[in-house]
Amino acid sequence: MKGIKQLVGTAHTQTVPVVLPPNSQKLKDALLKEIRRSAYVYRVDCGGCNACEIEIFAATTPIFDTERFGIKIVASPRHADILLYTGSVTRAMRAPALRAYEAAPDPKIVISYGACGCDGGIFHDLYCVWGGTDKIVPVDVYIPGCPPTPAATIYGFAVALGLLDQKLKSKQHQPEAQKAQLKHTNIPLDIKV
Amino acid sequence: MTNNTSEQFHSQPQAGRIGKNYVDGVNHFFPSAIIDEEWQTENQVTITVKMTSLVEVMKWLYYDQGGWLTVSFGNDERSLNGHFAVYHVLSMEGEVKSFVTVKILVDAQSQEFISITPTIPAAVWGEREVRDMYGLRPVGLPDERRLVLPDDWPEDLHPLRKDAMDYRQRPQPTTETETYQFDNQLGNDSNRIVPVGPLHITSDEPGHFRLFVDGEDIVDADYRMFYVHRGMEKLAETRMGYHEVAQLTDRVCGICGFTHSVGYSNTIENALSVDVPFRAKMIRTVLLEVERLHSHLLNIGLSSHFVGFDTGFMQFFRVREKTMELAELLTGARKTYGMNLIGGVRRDFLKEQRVKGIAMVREVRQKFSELVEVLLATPNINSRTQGIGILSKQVARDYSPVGPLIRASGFKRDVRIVHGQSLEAYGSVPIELQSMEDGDVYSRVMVRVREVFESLNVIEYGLDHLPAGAILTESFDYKPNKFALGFTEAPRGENIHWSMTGDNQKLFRWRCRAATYANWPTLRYMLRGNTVADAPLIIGSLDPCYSCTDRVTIVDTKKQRSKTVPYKAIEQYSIDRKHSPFKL
Amino acid sequence: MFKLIKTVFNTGSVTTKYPFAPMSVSEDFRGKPELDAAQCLSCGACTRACPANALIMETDEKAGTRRWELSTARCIFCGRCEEVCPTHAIKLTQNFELAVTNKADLYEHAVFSLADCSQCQRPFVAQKLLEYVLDTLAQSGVPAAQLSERRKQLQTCPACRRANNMLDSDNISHLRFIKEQQ
Amino acid sequence: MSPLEMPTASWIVLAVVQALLMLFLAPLATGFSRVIRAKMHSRQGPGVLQDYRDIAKLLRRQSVAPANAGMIFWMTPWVLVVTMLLIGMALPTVTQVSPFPISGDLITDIYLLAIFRFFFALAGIDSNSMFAGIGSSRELTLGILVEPILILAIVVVALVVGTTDLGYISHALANNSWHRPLTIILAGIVCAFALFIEMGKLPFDSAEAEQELQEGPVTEYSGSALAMVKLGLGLKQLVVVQLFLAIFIPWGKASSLTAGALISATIILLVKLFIVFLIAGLIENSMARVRFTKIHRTIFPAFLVAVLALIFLILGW
Amino acid sequence: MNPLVLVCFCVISYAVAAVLSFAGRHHEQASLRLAGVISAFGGLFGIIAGVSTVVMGTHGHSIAHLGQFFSMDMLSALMVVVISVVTMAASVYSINYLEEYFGKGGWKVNILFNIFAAAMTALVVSANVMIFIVFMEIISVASWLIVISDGSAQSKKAGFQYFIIDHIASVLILCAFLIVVSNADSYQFSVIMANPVTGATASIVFLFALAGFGIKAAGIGLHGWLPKAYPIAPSYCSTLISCVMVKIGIYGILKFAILFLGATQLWWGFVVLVFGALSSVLGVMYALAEHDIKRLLAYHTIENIGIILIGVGVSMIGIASHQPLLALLGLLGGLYHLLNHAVFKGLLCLGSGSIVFRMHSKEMDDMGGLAKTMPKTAIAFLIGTLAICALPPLNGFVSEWFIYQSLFSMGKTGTVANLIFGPFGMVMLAFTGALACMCFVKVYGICFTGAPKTQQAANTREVGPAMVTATTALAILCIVLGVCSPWIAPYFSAIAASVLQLAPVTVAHGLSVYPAVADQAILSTPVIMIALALLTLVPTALLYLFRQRRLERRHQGDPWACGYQYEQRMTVSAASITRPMRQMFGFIYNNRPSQSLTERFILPVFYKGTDTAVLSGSKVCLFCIFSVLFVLLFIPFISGVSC
Repeated sequence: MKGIKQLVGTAHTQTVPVVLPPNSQKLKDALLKEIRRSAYVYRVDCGGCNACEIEIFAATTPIFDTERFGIKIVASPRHADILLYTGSVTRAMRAPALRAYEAAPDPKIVISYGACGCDGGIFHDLYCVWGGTDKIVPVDVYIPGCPPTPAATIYGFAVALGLLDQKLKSKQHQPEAQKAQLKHTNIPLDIKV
Repeated sequence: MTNNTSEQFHSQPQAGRIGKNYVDGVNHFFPSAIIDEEWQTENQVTITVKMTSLVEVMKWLYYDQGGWLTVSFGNDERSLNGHFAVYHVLSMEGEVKSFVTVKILVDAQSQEFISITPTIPAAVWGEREVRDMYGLRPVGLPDERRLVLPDDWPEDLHPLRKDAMDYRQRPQPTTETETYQFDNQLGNDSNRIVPVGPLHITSDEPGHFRLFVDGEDIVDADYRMFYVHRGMEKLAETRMGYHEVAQLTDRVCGICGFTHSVGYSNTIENALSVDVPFRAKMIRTVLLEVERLHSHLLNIGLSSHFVGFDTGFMQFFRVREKTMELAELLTGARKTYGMNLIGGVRRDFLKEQRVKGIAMVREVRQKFSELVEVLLATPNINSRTQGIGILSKQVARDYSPVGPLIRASGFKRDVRIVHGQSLEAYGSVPIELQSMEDGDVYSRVMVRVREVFESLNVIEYGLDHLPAGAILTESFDYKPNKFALGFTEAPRGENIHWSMTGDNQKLFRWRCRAATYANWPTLRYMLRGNTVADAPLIIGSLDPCYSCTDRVTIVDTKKQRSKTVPYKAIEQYSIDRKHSPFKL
Repeated sequence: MFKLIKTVFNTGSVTTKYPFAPMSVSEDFRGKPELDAAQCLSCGACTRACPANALIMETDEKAGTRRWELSTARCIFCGRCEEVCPTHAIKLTQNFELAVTNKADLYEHAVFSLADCSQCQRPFVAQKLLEYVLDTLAQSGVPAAQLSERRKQLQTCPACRRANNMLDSDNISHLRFIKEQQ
Repeated sequence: MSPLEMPTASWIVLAVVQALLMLFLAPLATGFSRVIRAKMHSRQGPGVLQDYRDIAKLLRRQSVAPANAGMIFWMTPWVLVVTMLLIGMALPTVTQVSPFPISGDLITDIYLLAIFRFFFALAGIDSNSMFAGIGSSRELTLGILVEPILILAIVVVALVVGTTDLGYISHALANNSWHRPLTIILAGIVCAFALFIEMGKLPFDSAEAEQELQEGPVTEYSGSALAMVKLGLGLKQLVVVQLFLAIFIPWGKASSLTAGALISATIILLVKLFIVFLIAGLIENSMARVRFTKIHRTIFPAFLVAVLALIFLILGW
Repeated sequence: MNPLVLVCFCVISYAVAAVLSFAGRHHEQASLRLAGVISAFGGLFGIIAGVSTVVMGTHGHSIAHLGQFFSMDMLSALMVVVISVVTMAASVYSINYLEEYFGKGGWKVNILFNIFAAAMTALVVSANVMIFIVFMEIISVASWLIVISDGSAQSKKAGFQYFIIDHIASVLILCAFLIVVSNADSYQFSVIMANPVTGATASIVFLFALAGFGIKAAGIGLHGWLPKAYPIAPSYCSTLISCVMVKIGIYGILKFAILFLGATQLWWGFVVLVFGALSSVLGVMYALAEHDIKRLLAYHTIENIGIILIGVGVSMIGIASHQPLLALLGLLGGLYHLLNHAVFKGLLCLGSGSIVFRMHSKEMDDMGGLAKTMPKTAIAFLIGTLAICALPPLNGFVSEWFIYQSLFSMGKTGTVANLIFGPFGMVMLAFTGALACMCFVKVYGICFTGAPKTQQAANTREVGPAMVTATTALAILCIVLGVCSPWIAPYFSAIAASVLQLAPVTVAHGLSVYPAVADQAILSTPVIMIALALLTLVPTALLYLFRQRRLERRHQGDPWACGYQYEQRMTVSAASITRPMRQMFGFIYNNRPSQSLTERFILPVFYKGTDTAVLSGSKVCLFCIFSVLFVLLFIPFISGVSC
């Protein structure tokens, strides 16, 4: 079966994402320069709770208006430059999601949207879910949030198109640097419950 | 059996036992049918009935006593009483308003139970789901197709059985492509197929509609849902504690999340008879109405988008942003409020939030009324919405749909008013039921418009008269194997939850039926006879929430009315052959 | 039609200036959870309360470390961790601009060294947690002498303590009461 | 009027320049209607040059199509742009007389529009997708409903003037022969209505109805082919509007090939286009789409009005 | 060299081909192919004869004549060209096509084909009423035998119905001739033309002729036989039937209305115009509802006959109202369309014949994707569809443009009747054009493009070389007739002038053609062709400018079906394309007579509801033939004219 790796015989399996051809990264960077002011987005809903879809609709409404950056939601993956994957890929939606991926012209940018898209969200380890977009297709940009606010969506697109650089960096905390401070030390003991 | 079974059966009301007359009625008309009777709350009773008399009892309660079948589900109680169990929950809306749950025990070896679908078609989805999830075979169920589980799920694995599998196990997919066979009851195979597929731009969620068309006219429609089935019920039983499930239920559906979480909290609170402080109830009521606000605005906007009136879509969404800001002000997040815990809410409305909230509500009311006038004055809106996708009264009575869909067809069904007393603070809030008669897309949109004004009044009243007192009570302890119903009125109709507490600080069984679950089967009848261009509009007017209904199927009515339909089908077929309008 | 044009005309353009001007969110908006490493005791209450397993605690016996990890990807921003944290180490900020290009940036780690049991020399609790408990005891008025004895008891792992109880060893606390009664 | 004969070299150069100018103006026209749509939604909306950026980007994208898409599918973008360029060459937009009269005849233009519709619909069927098929059948049905009205309206005006060459008609209407004002006004209204449908503006854009049919025949196009089809559709809108302007609002056009006259005529033309696209944008955004099966109910009265114009012509008003 | 001699060569070679195919019936491979080649040469002779008379054509009525039975004037020269072009193409086509009929009586069909062609050629050049009627009778018998050649009960019934209708037409024509002959007191056409019938009898004669030849030409209402007979006959013979035999009907109407009766009454012109307009619109409407490709093409013949009749009608109005310019323009448009229709309808018939040759089924919904398996036939068929939809720069457009201009100049004359009927004609023509556009998008879309709908369609392959050369030759002819219109149109104005006995009017100048009045309109198909070719550089340049970093085309996989698995039934079918149209114009389709006149009255008499005739069809037909011959002998006595 294409794209499925068997872990424990046929009892337990795991999906293998689509492999990109080697020079695709160079093509994607070139594409980014071209679609900076005119990006066509196609929304692929892989089985989320549709809060993310409504927030994407909200992002195109007058208050947040993504069209002013040239971002337009199109009706068919044939016209799409950016594929916006939402939802933690349910088993039934894996085949349509892969069909959408093939239907879009190369090179294409894949954005995974919302907690479910990034890493499966609250349903990440369920039996009927493959758990996140990057389990089936190679992802370029992650927009976390459950659901991400329209402002976060616009920020996500700006990062995807390279207009803004990302603020969040992975952090390695140093917990042992200081002792943990006790709380409310100035309250006399006897009235403390 | 005596023939006058249809008029209301009266017996002496007992204090604290609303609905006792139904139990007595069953005893009277069907002696020795009831094995065991158990009361969960003042108006919720569960009667365990013999398998043989199930169909008559249900028929009596459903058709004769004005009951509406809300949900049917299974439960693996082999560890409790050595049997599987199938529950049918009826919301009795005759003179006495209460909930009656009819339970039957299914033998663990034979794993078969009598299906009530031939008499009450609305039960078919519940029973098909019981077959999928528990492997119990409903005898007499017309539709053998798989419902909940995806096409590539192995045949013999039934996830919700306690001993079946670990909730994280992902079996090997059995097929590459979809194998769901669609049946085209009215047309023949000369009809072309229009795939309004899982990824259609107008449907904001995945669901595959197969319209059998001739040219532009829809001959018949069939649909395959369950693209969004994630298996939440198994998750609630395994990994999550009581409070985490409250967060999970917030994410059942992206639009009516809070209604589900209130519904779930009510089930545990009813089961353990926790008395939630009145302030928490009022906060929950206010937030329920805020959610209805933004959901109705969303649907009215989408309806004008489907009709091609994009300006209307954008203007309504502009006003809707104000309601999202209101939600963010009150709860800290635009959509997933995450306020509910068992026993109350975890965040309070401060004075400054309440003042700003009331100002926002007034602004939304003014802008919304302005836009509604514009929408109704738009040319050819009426021609696009009136007389389209009509839901007849007979079909409505058979499949017991809920929410604006049934209120637009003239039935007075709204949990906030019918069962208002036992639902949050609706008893003490000024609200009345909106309904219209002719059941087409236009009247559904109008019902939603009027309900928006109702919600605005309730929110303003709620924020003004917020009672003092605590917002959370934790003075109760969890007793195992207690179960109860929780019900709320979501924007699309009544959400029914049922849960049974387990013995390891986790739920034993949690069942959630969302509003659109009941509305889906009627879609087939609303689509027939319309054109392809109207399909998205009709599907949109049903205001579908696919993920609510990640367990949705089609209702196969052919078998239900076996004696009439074939005649109709033959008559239709004969029309086709001789001088069919399609033939030319 | 003219009514529409009139309403559109006097609403004008309502689009926000967001990416070019900061976006104002309500003050208790639930954004990204931020860990104040100093206060964190690696007690694991937040990992237990998180519905989406975004917070994970792994103890590595051999290396004697306990690793705390926050995955902003999986986080559903519900704020349960903030409510259950005993030392308010983790709080939800108002930061919603979280888009990243590679997935590693979504993860935060903190590594705590474990204290060894005084008897069996095997690590059983985080060092910081032990000191915090002792500070609390000290702050709640336990006399210094008893404190040193309690420290010894606290520094033995539960397994050794259970073993001690069974063998009627000297540090069983109930002996203390008997002494007082005489 | 002097007999028509082969145009001289300078006129042909003007014709070609005029056609190329129209091709480069097409994205501006569609961009402008997108801005009007945005303003009607009371949002900031994209810049006017957004369509240029879109088409430039699409031209560099790979074109993907189903396996069974054949020669017609590949050839249609070319045919769409070329036929509209040819009409563009012949339209008397900036000059009194048509710069390229040999393809400027009224009937030739209507049948060039018919080529556009023939290949656009055929490409929809060739792509084998159901939505494209339904879009094609709608495009053809609209063609059948609109063409008789269009030809009757323009023939009435031609009969008033006495020739079917667009250049001479606009020259005559610009200078003198308004001796049948009522006929011409009525024909103008009907022609505006017919061309509004031909432009595919919202109430009647059933063929590319995004909500219902996923962009109709354009569904399966992508990348550079999609750019060409979008250019073709934009150019068609521009050409159809100028066909209307040339006949019914012909004033302010250069009578000779001098640079000054041409520049002033071009400015006047741009102002006229601005007004027409503004009005079309307002109408388009304040109406819902007409139900396709009921479309002939709205179009049939227009035909009756055209017949009325003919009667006025016969009565000589 | 007298053109009539060439025509004799042509007729003789047909006869030789017929005899050869009869003689060589035992070893059919060689004989039938040789017969095909010989009849092709016959066609060539015919073309040379016709073209030379037209080019050399001096003034005056009959240029050359052979004895007193045959004479050749410009109109008959054109008809000879039309017949010979289609016969030549059909006979080249038959070289490969007859392979299917080897051993199944192919030689019988070929004999009938050659007799049919010879009879038509002879009829057109005949100058004597008796000869005319004899050849007309031979034509109807030969075509009847062709229709029933495959021997099935259904073809026998259709053939029988065709024969009955044809003979009703012959009787009507006989009456018309009877009156005219008795008035002119001679059988010679020249004498008849000298003293035309006047007054009320002229109208009666005109009506008889119009009805008789209308049936032969399959105008609307009288078209019952064409959609039944045409699909059954073998393709290359049915091409002759639908493209050329109907032209004999037109020839008859022209001869009577203009030559014999001088088109004196004004209302005749309007009758022909309205009859033409109705048959063009209704013809294409009924074609839209068809799923069978052959029946569809049959209905399209009716549509094009209608367009020709519109031209003829305009010219008759011109003659009657003494406007020579209008008359010339109308006739020029009509005759030009007559030739064009023969060419592109011949191409479409032979093209559909190739499809049926490979697919063995006429149902359009079984076809699909044939452009990939039969590329050369597909390209030729596409050029045919573009021509029939009258899209510029091809020949269909030029002749329709002339008819538009004639209608326009009719409107310009200013009289109230003209002002009503001129625009009415143009609206009906535009309506027909748009409907034809939809119909042929349906035909080409369903048959050639998209994916094969059945396994049968998947494993079709290109047809034989002869069939391909025939269709491609006709396609090239379509292009040539369209693009070189400035050099061909003057000849047609010369033909029109000679028919109407008026001074020819110049319609072409340099590279462009114009409708006699210089400032009315101008059209130059060669320049349009060149412009279209050159303008393709603009998009190519645009693509070249933006070519860097563009990956090349990726054409594979299924069409996008909203994410669901694509199935074969997710495409558009023939019925579903035209369904919105048929709904909107329901009132035309609902009250359409399901059975033509003959089916309702005559057939029950012989068939009594069963398929096998009560008295066998052939006996009845023999009876009819003898009755007609008997009447022939009687005419001299009835009309009292010496032979």
